[in-house]
Parts: sequence; C-alpha cells; structure tokens
Amino acid sequence: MAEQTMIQALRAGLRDEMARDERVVLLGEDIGVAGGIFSATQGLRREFGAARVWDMPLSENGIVGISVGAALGGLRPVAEIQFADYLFAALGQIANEAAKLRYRSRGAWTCPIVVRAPYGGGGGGPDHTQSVEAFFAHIPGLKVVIPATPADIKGLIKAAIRDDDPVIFLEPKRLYHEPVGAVPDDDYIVPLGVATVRRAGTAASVITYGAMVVESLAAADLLADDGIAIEVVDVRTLQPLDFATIAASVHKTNRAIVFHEDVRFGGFGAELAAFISEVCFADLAGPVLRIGALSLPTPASPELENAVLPNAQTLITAVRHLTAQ
Amino acid sequence: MAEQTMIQALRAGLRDEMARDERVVLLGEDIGVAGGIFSATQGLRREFGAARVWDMPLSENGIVGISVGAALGGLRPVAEIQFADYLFAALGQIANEAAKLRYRSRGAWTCPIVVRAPYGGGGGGPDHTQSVEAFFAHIPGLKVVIPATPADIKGLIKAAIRDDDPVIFLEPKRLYHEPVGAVPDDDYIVPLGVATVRRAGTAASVITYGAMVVESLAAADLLADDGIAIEVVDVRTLQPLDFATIAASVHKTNRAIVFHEDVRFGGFGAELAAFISEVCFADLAGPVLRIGALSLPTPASPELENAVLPNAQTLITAVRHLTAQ
Amino acid sequence: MRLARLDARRITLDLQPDDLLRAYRLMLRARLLDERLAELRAQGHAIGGAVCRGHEAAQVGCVEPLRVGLDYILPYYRDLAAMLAVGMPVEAIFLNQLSRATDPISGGRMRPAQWNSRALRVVSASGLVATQTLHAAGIALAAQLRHEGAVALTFFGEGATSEGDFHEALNFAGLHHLPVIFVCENNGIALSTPQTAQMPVAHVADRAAAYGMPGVIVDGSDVLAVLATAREAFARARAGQGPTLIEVIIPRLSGSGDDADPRDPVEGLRAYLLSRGDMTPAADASLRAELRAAQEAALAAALDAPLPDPQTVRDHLFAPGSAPTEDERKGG
Amino acid sequence: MRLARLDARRITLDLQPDDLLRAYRLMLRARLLDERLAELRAQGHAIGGAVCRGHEAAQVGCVEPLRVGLDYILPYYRDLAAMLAVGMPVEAIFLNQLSRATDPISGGRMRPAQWNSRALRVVSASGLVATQTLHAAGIALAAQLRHEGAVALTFFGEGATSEGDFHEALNFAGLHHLPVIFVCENNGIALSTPQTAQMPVAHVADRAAAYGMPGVIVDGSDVLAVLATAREAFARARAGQGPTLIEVIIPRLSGSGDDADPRDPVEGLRAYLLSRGDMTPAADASLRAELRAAQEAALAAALDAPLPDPQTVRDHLFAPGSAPTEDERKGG
Ligand SMILES: Cc1ncc(C[n+]2csc(CCOP(=O)(O)OP(=O)(O)O)c2C)c(N)n1
Ligand SMILES: Cc1ncc(C[n+]2csc(CCOP(=O)(O)OP(=O)(O)O)c2C)c(N)n1
Ligand SMILES: [Mg+2]
Ligand SMILES: [Mg+2]
Repeated sequence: MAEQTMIQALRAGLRDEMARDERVVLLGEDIGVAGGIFSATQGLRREFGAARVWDMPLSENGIVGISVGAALGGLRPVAEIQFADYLFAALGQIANEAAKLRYRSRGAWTCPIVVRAPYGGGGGGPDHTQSVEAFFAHIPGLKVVIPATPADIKGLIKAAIRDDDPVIFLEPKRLYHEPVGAVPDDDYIVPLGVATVRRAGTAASVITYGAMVVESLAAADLLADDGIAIEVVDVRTLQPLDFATIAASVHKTNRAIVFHEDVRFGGFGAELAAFISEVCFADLAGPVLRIGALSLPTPASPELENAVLPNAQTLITAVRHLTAQ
Repeated sequence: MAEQTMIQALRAGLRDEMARDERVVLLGEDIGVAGGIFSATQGLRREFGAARVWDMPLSENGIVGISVGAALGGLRPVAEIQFADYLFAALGQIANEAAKLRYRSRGAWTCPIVVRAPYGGGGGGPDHTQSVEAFFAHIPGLKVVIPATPADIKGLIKAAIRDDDPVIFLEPKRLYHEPVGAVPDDDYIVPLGVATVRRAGTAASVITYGAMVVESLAAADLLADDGIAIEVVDVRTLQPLDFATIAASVHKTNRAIVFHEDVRFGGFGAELAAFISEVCFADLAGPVLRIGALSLPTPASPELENAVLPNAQTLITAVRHLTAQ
Repeated sequence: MRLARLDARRITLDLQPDDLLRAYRLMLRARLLDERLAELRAQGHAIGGAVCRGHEAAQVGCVEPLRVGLDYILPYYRDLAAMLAVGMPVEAIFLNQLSRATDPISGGRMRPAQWNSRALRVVSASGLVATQTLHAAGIALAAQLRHEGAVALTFFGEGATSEGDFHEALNFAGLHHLPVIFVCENNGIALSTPQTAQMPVAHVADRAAAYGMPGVIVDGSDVLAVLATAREAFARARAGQGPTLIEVIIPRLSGSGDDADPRDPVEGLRAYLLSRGDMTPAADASLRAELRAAQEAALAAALDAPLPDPQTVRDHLFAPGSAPTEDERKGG
Repeated sequence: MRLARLDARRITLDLQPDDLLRAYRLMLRARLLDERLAELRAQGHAIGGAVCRGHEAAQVGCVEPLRVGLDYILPYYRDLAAMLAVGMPVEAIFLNQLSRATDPISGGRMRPAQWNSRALRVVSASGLVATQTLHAAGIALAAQLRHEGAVALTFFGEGATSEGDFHEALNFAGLHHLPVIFVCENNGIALSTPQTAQMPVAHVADRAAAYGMPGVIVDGSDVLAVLATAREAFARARAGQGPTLIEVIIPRLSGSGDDADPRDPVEGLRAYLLSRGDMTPAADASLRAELRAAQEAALAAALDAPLPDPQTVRDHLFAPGSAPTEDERKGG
C-alpha cells in the first residue's frame, strides 16, 4: 500500500498495463515529451518509447478515430482528451463508430479503446468544466467509468484497459492532487459494473460519483455530528450500472438523494432517480431528490462557479429537508 | 385549413418565414436543387433563389459552424442535417459554441439558428434511426422541439425560426408522409415551451412526444374499447419543458407512464419520470413507468428493429400493468 | 486510341492474357451482380444499396496488389466490385441485400452494402461517410508498430473529402509515413451535389500536397491504368515510404444497359480482349452465361434463407461474459 | 540588412513617419501590457491567459487595413496586440485578466483572454481552438449576402490547423470566394507539440492551394511586411476575389526581457525609427513612461473593481422574455 494522489495512482495503473501488454499504446495531445497537461503520463514515453506514447496532432475527433482504427488493427489504445469538453467534437467517432462496431459486425470487429478525460468543476469556465457522463451513459455499446479515489482510479483504469469494449473513463480533475489515499501496490483491479458503499448509514442513501463523493463524505461527517447517519453509495460505473447495490441501500434507508455536479436537468441523476423511484416505490418514505448544477454553463470565476455547482452544503440542506418529512 | 402531411406543413412553415424575413436562409446537403432528401425544401430554391437556399459541402460540423457564423453576421440560418445521427459529428459546434455564445458574451453576441433533423425509427439501422433529443435537452442554452402533428410542425418551425436563440428541431421522420392533419393556412405559431393534452383521460397519464404520440393515440383507442381512458400529453418542447401541464395531468390521473422511442436508459424519459416522481410524489398511486427502446443500437431489418423499439402494444401492456396495481 | 493505350500499359506492366481475362471476369461479375441487385430493389425485394456501375475498374484495379487476409480494406457502399474481387461470395452479397439472418456481413443489422468480413480483413463500414478514413490511418499505425507488413486501403467518394475526418486522417498518415492508401472514387456528384458545389479545386488529388503525400489522378475507364497506379502506391506503402492519395475519375456512363459507351471500363476491356483475340465472342457469351447462372443460384438460395431472428437482437453488444446490460438484468 | 528591408518596404507602401510611429506605439503598448499581465499571473493575482510576446507585428500588421466596427475579428487567446490595436481599452483587459464584475469581455464568465466586443465587432471567443474559423466563414457568407462590405479576419495558431474545422472552413470560404482572411500565427509549437509532430508540411500556407486560395508566408519580425500582406488580402476580399490564408512566422524570441533580439518585432522597428531619426531615444523613453503610467492607472482601477455578483449568474442564458428555465420556474 502506498499513499498516493489520484494522478499518481492513475499513472501507476497506466504504467502497469503498458508493462503487462505491449499492445497498450497511449495517444493524446502533449502526453509524450510533456507528460500530459495534468501529468498523467509523465515519464511513460521515456520508459516505453515514442512508439507507445504518441503526441498527436491537435484534433480530438482525429485522436478518437485513429484510436478506433488502431484497435481494429490489434492494439489497445488509450486516448487522452485534454478536457472532457473537447469530447463533443469527437462524438461522431465515439457514438457512431466505437460504440457500434461490435454490434453491427456481429462480433467480427471489436473496439477495445479507452478514452480518458478530466472533467468537472474547478475553474475552467463554460467549455472547460463540463460534466459529460450523461451523454456517454446513454449510448448503447459504451461503458462509462468515473473513479473517485486513488485506489479506484488505479483499479478501474486497469479494468478498463483490459475490457474488450470501448470505455469512457472520466476523471474528476479537481481530485487529481488531493486527497491522497491508500493504493494497493500490486496488480489491483476494480471490476467494472460494481458500485460501493463508501459510508454506511440509515437516514438516507446518497447516490453519487466523482468529486461529489468527497463532498458527500464531508457532508456525512457534519451530519453525523447532528446524529444523522447518511449512507454514501459511490456508483463508480455508470454503464453498466449496479442497480442491485443502489436498490439495496434505498431499501434499507427508505430515502434517496441523487447527487452529481453535472447540470441536473436531463443529467445522469435523472436515470438514477427514475430507476429508484420505480423499483423502490414501495420503500420510499419521501420523494427521491436530485442535486445537480443549475441549467447554465459553468462560469469561470470562483464566485460564479460556486453559484452554479452544488457542494456538501447543498447536500446537507437536502438531507435535512428529506429527513424532516 | 388544409389537410397536409407533416412534410408539407413543414415546407409551408419554412416558406412563410422565408417570405416574411429575408434574413432567413437555409443551409444543408442537397436541399437546393434536389429539395432535400425528404423534400422538406422542395421548390424553395426556385422561389427564393440560390442565395437563400444553400447546397452545402458534405460536412455536418461545417454546416452548423457556418450557420453559427452566419447568425453572428446577422442572418437567421436554418440548417438541415440529413439524419439526426449525423448531429453527433456537429456536437462540438452546437454544445460549445451555439449554446454558449449569448451566455459567455453576456448578451453581446447571440446565435439565432435552427438546426433541423429527421430522427427516429423506420428502417435505417444503427446510424440512421437514433433518437438524439436527450443529448440536446441536457445542454443549457439550447431549446429542443419535437413536433408530432402537421399543424404543430408548421407552428413550431415558425416559432423556432423567430426565436432569438439556438433551437434543435427534431422531426419524427416516420410521420413525414402520414398521417395527414388539418393545418391552419394563415400565420400560425405554436409557442415554444407549451405542452398539449392530445387526449383527455382519467386512468393514467402518458407523457410522450414525437412518433410515440401517434402510437399513444392508437393505444388509447384500443384501451378505450376496454373502458380504460388514458390521457395523452404531447410534450412538444423538451427544453424549456412545460412542467405545469405534465404535473396537472398526473395530479388528475395519479398514474404516469413516460413513453419515447429513444433508448430508455439515460433517455429524456428519465428526466420526465424523475421530475414526476418527485413533484407528484403524494399523488402517485403507483410508480412512474418508463417505456423506451432496449439499450441496443437499432438494427435495420424490420424484424430486428421491431424487437428493439417500443410501440402502441408496449404501451398497452404497461397501462394494464399499472392500472391493475 | 483507347485500345492503343491499353496495349501500351499491358506491355509496361508485363501482363499476360490470363491477367487481363481475370480482370475482365471480375469486372463483368460485378456489373452483372450490380444490375441484378438493382432489379431486386426495383421490385421492392430489398431495402437499400448503392450502384457500382462505372466504378468497376477503380475498384478491381486498386485491390489487385492487395494481399487478401493481410492487408486491410475499408470500403464504402459503392465497393461491390472490390468486395467480389477480394473473395466475398456472391451468396453473401445477396443475403446482405435481402437482410437475411444468415447474411455474414451484418445479418440484417445494417442496411445493405455496409461491407464487412473479418476473414478478408474488410472492416465493418458504418453508414457515415469519411469516418473510415481515420480508421484506415489508425490501422496503418497499428500495422507499422506491429511490423505486420499490412497496408490499409480505403475508398470513399469525392463528397466525403469535405468532412473534417478526411483532413485529420490524411494529416496523420502523411505525418508518420503510414502504410495507407486513400482512394477517392470521384464520380463528380454526391447525391445531388456536383463537385463544383463541394470544393474549389479541380481535383481531389490536388489536396495531397497539403498532407505531404503524392496525389495521383487516374482514368477510371482504364483498369490497367488504375492497376499500375495502385501497384506503385502499394509498393510505396510496403517500402515504408508512406501514404498515397489516388483519385480515380469515374466515367459518367450513359443510361444503364448501354454497354457500348466507350468509356465504360467493362466494355473497354472487352473490346480490347476481343481485338487481340485473347477472348472470342463465344467465350465472352459463355462467361456471361456462367456468371449469370451462378448468380441466379445464389439468389435463389438467399431468397430461401430465413429472416433475422428477434431472439438474437441482444447478441454482440459487448464481449461475451461482460457485465450485463439493464435489459438483460431485468429480462426486459 | 533588416533595416534596409524595412526601408524598402516603407517606400513601397508609401508610409510616413507617423504611420511607423503609430505601429511602434501599438506594438510597444501590447508588449508592456503583456509583461504586466504575466507579472500579475506570476503573483497569483489572475487565473489564466496567454503570452503575446513575439506576436505583436503579426497582429498589428494584420488589423491595420481593418475598418473598425464594420469588419469582424475572430481572434484567439494570443491576440492581445490586435485587441489593443482596434481600440479595446487597457482597462477592459485588466478587468478581464482579474475576472471582475465590470469586465466588458465576459464579466468573469470565461477565463481571461477569450476576447469579445460587440462594438468593435470582435466575436466572443470560446476556449476551443479552430472553431472560430468556421464562424469567420459564416460571417463572411452573411456579409456577402447582405452586401455589407464587411470582411471577416480570423486568427489561430498552427496547431489549430490540424482540426477538421479548419479544413471545413477553408473549403467553404474558397468555394464561394468569401470575404474572409485566415491568419495563422505560426510560432512553431502548440503547448508542447512542435510543428514537426503536428503536420507533414513545412508551411501552413502550403495548404491554401487545396482550398483554391492564395497562401502567403510572411515574416512576423517585420510589421511592414505583415502590413503589406494584409493590405493585399483585404483588397482581394473587398474586391470579391475571395479569401486569403496568411501564415505569419512568429520569431522564437530569446528569454523574456531580452529586447535586443534582432528578430524581435518591437525592437526591430524601434531600431529602424531611431536609425532614421524618426524617434529619439528620449521620445522612446517618454513614450514608455506614458504607456506604463496609463497601464498602472488602469490596473489600479481594475484591482478596485468588484468581483462578479452571484445574483447575475442566470442572466443571458436566453433572450430576455424567453421561456424560463427549470431553475427559474422552481426558484431553485
Ligand atoms: C456523415 C454523413 N453525411 C451525409 C450522409 C448522407 N449521404 C450518403 S451518400 C452521400 C453522398 C456521398 O457522395 P460521395 O462521397 O461523392 O460518394 P458517391 O456516393 O458519389 O460515390 C451523402 C451526403 C452520410 N451517409 N454520412
Ligand atoms: C479543441 C481544443 N483542443 C485542445 C485545446 C487545448 N489547447 C489550448 S492551446 C493549445 C495549443 C494551440 O496551439 P496553436 O494552435 O499552435 O496556438 P499557439 O498557442 O501556439 O499560439 C491546445 C492544445 C483547446 N483549447 N481546444
Ligand atoms: Mg461522388
Ligand atoms: Mg503554435
């Protein structure tokens, strides 16, 4: 076990898989010599050579399309997109090609790529802080992963690279450098499709992922002081979704709050809330509440960003409201 | 009043607005000389000239990006994308540029464009039948419209063109040529943001839009024979959404089924169901059910397409299930 | 004049009568099948597809140097002749056109003519133009890294070159001298849009310089000219000298059935073979009869084949053993 | 040698000493402001931005023929000197760099240097490279249709030319002879990626031929050379002769502060003005002092300006009076 930041654990996971399987290649802007703008790939070009770590021309659609081709040609490409917001420009290749290749060819061709991108708030403005998980989770043929801890980012990136289908791997960038966490040194895998209970509780289930896991745990500490014990479920994989773990938690607590930093309207929280409302209908002592960003672009200045994105305090207010009913 | 198909009524609406406002220009692939692959723009180039109806080079991202520019330059561009599936390739320009221009410039620049595209089932296979409304409804700064009748398509396209912000206008292509419906001859506007009750009922509210409105009305007829009177709410505008009309219907019937042809998981129906489940919690006699496509690409052959997409029969089964509870 | 050109080319390329007859047979087979598929569509038997007529020499010539099963092909919907030439059975094509369960191309999942064959290394085509150009670049990158010696050959129309994908693909391929060949089958029109409304340059090949690769224009009436061009491009790719952009000018043939059009690639080669005595009119007639008979047998079998089974609709979304989807879990 | 070239250019362009002094003043003002902004960033006062150093001649030269308020500018983050040259106040730039409520560029909604001014027809820039090239083509289309006589001038780096948007924009502009000027400020690097890892051609301008437009390479050390090139491009655009692609080679200056670099555009013009006696060293020194004083006054005012007000965060999502959003309806 080592104490690592998420970015360190991510780099360790990438390095592991590159050492294990020479088909694993990295493609992205500024990931080679510079080691990536968030340093996820630092040192990997020196260790594995330029033929394994490609500084790509400035084109996100091109990076993904070329990765799809490289996968068709027998490699295991891991594409880095510098900010998740740039993925919109690559959605043609992701949605119509990567996601459909296996299905449309009835398994003749497959597309084992991982597309990694930092996402979410922390001061980038309207086109550098977007949460994009709802788009990808809605596309059949993709898997969508969002780690929230150093151990998980290592275990999940390794599972994603070994997966035989395209995986969209979204990294909450404001957690890259803190908090640190214990990360297993060995060949550590977190299987896709399995949620985890980060904190057990009885008053309400908070279903969350990404940076909001950290906010939820902070809220849980504060609420515990008042004797309110919330359960925090970290979804980790949005597609395929671990319905069972979520339903079991709500069955126990009878109350649910869905919490993400993406815009609430039409966000992935709608799927979670709709599913819980239907499947746990008889269990629910109150409506499933949803917390997300306002329906606005996220402004850059901290004063304005904070007015748009939710946080621990937003959750605390919602928990108090729900448990008072 | 004339009896028209949707495509005729759409053409009439486009023609009206072009005659009314010379800033309205059409841009798209094969829309000029050929009049569009579904004939939406037939005759308009002859009537208004080549400077108003542009046969664009084959590039959807380019068509949208150039439309954004044309709007910045003072025009009112209406872009046709031949199939909604091609919009994925244009999402960079739509999500990061069109949707954010007004907000990021605090109103200095605006982007009054309409992006029209046929969408949905009816035999095109995985990349020619996708429902894409969930993506756009989730992006702050866009309006999203889906007409289901000839009168509405005329009234809504005219409202969309006059709107000062970007509108994504999705046309259920399997309704283009039938059924016909009465369409007001005059300057007929259907305001954005207003849902309508297509059929009043008491047993359950079906919240739907697009081609599933027609399926819902067919189901309503069949269920009426058994004495089950469902209410059919046609959402018409997904963003901004008419929460009040939907909530009022569920308040009356105490049961709700959300019904679209898009993939259910993460679809716009999740937003509808989550919203109804929360706001109408005390009204609900049973869980809000959701009907949508299976989480698969839509295959081309009718046998397989029918196995993936829902229809009137799927709704009937759900209504019986819900009302039996 | 045309015959003289073919003659000169034959000598330069050192082709034997058998080589010419093989090319003729491949083109003729595609022509006859293309006509039969169009008939089926006209009769409402089939749900889509694209005409190959006039494109035969472009395709047959370009795949000639290809090593089947090693090199990759990334075709578009017009590439019927290319598919036949690399060994796709006529049966498969009828099954595909009729969307049968046993169609090895997509089993009815895609509309017809979105080619696919793992064994032949024909990469499953989508319904979106130009996307495959990026895949071709990526495959060539993989081939280069794996020292596999494979070349990626991709086809597309001139309309497709307006997409950003084309630019991104050629830029990357040129940058890293990848073993990929870009073939534009320029028939001058994209649906209804003529080339003059598509791009401001006279030739797609004029764009090759922007990507640091040779751009070659070749006459699509003349299969030997195409073949010579393709051989050079393959040689360059295999020698590590990088990509080539080939623009084949597809002849605009007069109304279908008029085989006497002198620019018709099938008719041109036929006239040449007859003029040299490499083929007699009787041999030509019996070849046609043979191809037609095989075609009808394949069609009959395809018409008898079952329609797709809805029970199979969930297969192949993810790898076997992968986490189940929502629907599978719910049995819904 | 360098001075002799400037001299020849001055004569050809028939520039008077005042013209040269104006250009010098504009470039110097940008240089001093750029340095001050970098200091603020280094002190942690500000949250982002980009360096303009070395790009001054490219920008000042290119905007010289522009008719402010009629022609459109679609800049990118480096275009500080262009913004100053067309009349954006220094105050606005400090307010923007410090993300203040009163910043007229975005009021803290965008990171710094995403320029915008409706009055100056500077189109609001996003944080995504190359997207503005399509907007420039679209604006030029509108200008052409409206017979407005406006030209669209857009700037971008050489890295941005790898995006599909660039291809699509130039293709459309070339096709319809639109009044648009594409200026690539080629500084040889995109973040960490050198041009040699970006594209297989030596010059971005080499790509112009693929779009049926002239491609001109010009030395970014020499503001008069840039100006001459820009004048020609504007004349072409205004005469309905279509777009031009200008590639300005930005000099890679040695470490900041070393004004003696002979390729430095500011220093080069300064040396020329001094050599001709158009400016005395004393006049130069007092100009610097004047610019610095104005700059400090503007900065002081900006530091006093209020931070953005969270109450305004919902403004301008849609047109006033448009249907309310979810949050507004719910008051949430
Ligand atoms: C991305 C995309 N946009 C539009 C279409 C619709 N479409 C199908 S074929 C075609 C024309 C293609 O023309 P070209 O590339 O010249 O090929 P050709 O059919 O002439 O051989 C168009 C616009 C599509 N399939 N994919
Ligand atoms: C679409 C997009 N991709 C990536 C980035 C991240 N990024 C910002 S600047 C930059 C390099 C741009 O290089 P170049 O175009 O040469 O301009 P320069 O900064 O050198 O003037 C990159 C990759 C971005 N802003 N937008
Ligand atoms: Mg064509
Ligand atoms: Mg650069």
